[in-house]
Amino acid sequence: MRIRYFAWIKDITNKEDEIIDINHPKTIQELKKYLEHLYPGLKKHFLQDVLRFAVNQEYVSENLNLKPIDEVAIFPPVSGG
Amino acid sequence: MRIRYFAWIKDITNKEDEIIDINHPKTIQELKKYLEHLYPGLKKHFLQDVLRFAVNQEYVSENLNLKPIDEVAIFPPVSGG
Amino acid sequence: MIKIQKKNFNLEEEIEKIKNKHSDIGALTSFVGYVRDLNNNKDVKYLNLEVYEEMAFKELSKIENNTIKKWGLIDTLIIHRYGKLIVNEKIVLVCCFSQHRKNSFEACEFIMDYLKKDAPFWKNEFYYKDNEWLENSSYRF
Amino acid sequence: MIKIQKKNFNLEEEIEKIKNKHSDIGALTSFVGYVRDLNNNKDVKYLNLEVYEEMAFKELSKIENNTIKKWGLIDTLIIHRYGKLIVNEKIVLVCCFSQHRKNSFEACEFIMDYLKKDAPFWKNEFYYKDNEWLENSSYRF
Repeated sequence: MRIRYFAWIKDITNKEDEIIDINHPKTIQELKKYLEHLYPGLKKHFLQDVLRFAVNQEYVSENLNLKPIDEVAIFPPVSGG
Repeated sequence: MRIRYFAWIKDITNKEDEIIDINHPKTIQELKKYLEHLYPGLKKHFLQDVLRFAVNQEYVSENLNLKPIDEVAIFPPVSGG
Repeated sequence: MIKIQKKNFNLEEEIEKIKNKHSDIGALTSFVGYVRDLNNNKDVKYLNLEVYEEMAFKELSKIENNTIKKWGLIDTLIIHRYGKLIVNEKIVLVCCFSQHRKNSFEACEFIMDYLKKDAPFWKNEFYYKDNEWLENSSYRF
Repeated sequence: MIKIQKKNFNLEEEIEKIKNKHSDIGALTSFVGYVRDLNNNKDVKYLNLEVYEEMAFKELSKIENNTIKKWGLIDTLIIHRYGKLIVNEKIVLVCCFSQHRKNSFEACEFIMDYLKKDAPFWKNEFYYKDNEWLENSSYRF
């Protein structure tokens, strides 16, 4: 599973993307737990519920089942236009 | 007093403008009476109340007093834009 | 700024001329009106657009000033053409420059509504066999 | 049509490319967003605009299709730039082509609202001393 980070999320993860391929998380909720552990700086933002998640370039709810081939993106509120 | 005609009003008056300088009408109401006489084809349009009047390039009500130096314009509903 | 002219205009050039005066502009809403190929279910060849020029300037200035004041715009541009205009040609451009988008949208629609209602222009639309003077519907007022 | 690009664009050229395909267009409402010199009460030097490009295409296509359907538009054009954008540069262009003006105004504002809310672009605004990631306010939703 490929995870992509955008905007200031990258400043916390220190990377733009990464591959998680063993025991991949089955839901966004599980993914958040996993990433909180890897990047403690993300925790407060998850708690504030400000971040948005996309799976295969579509916004998703947290209950969606994740598959190993999915591309998951995590990013802050957008500011285009 | 200069009277100007626009759009299909010109097809009725057969002119774009004219000067009325003796015993000039004192109000739009009097001007309409005067022009009805000169151009019988205008009468039904005056009766239908579809035409618009401007004095010195401003829309006016019929009660305004007209002065000899005024420019009066008569035209149908506009269709710009 | 108001321009009443026969000749065509270039959107990029006209807009940049105004935009270059102000660095605080964040939003521009603009409207362009074109000559359509079909109107009243008839094939249009061209328009002959008549204007009462002195009055059009006065009316558009009034509309422009009211709009700038009402929506706190930074600048506006209105270009209206007259004369013979063939299908696909631009007729009118209205631009509302502001800091934020909501104002510019509302202001641009407001100018177009009043321009359509009050600005002394008349379209004589020529079809293949005949012609017709148009009237703007005023259902929005 | 959707374009996501680094380079600047010419309004006249981009609009004419679409307009030339359709002779039934009577109305075009367009919106242009610019980099302002002042934001959050700070002097802006430039933006660094980041995009999640594959998703931006999908999101903008969805918004475009919904809008065309909802307002019966003839065509649309969305151009969004990314990368380093200096004060006064264009950021975004949204064009809604239709037969009549009311539809094109509403549709253009609708696209901008959804673009601002959902399209995955992020502005990193650089001032003279520091920088800040912006967030679009969502008060309209």
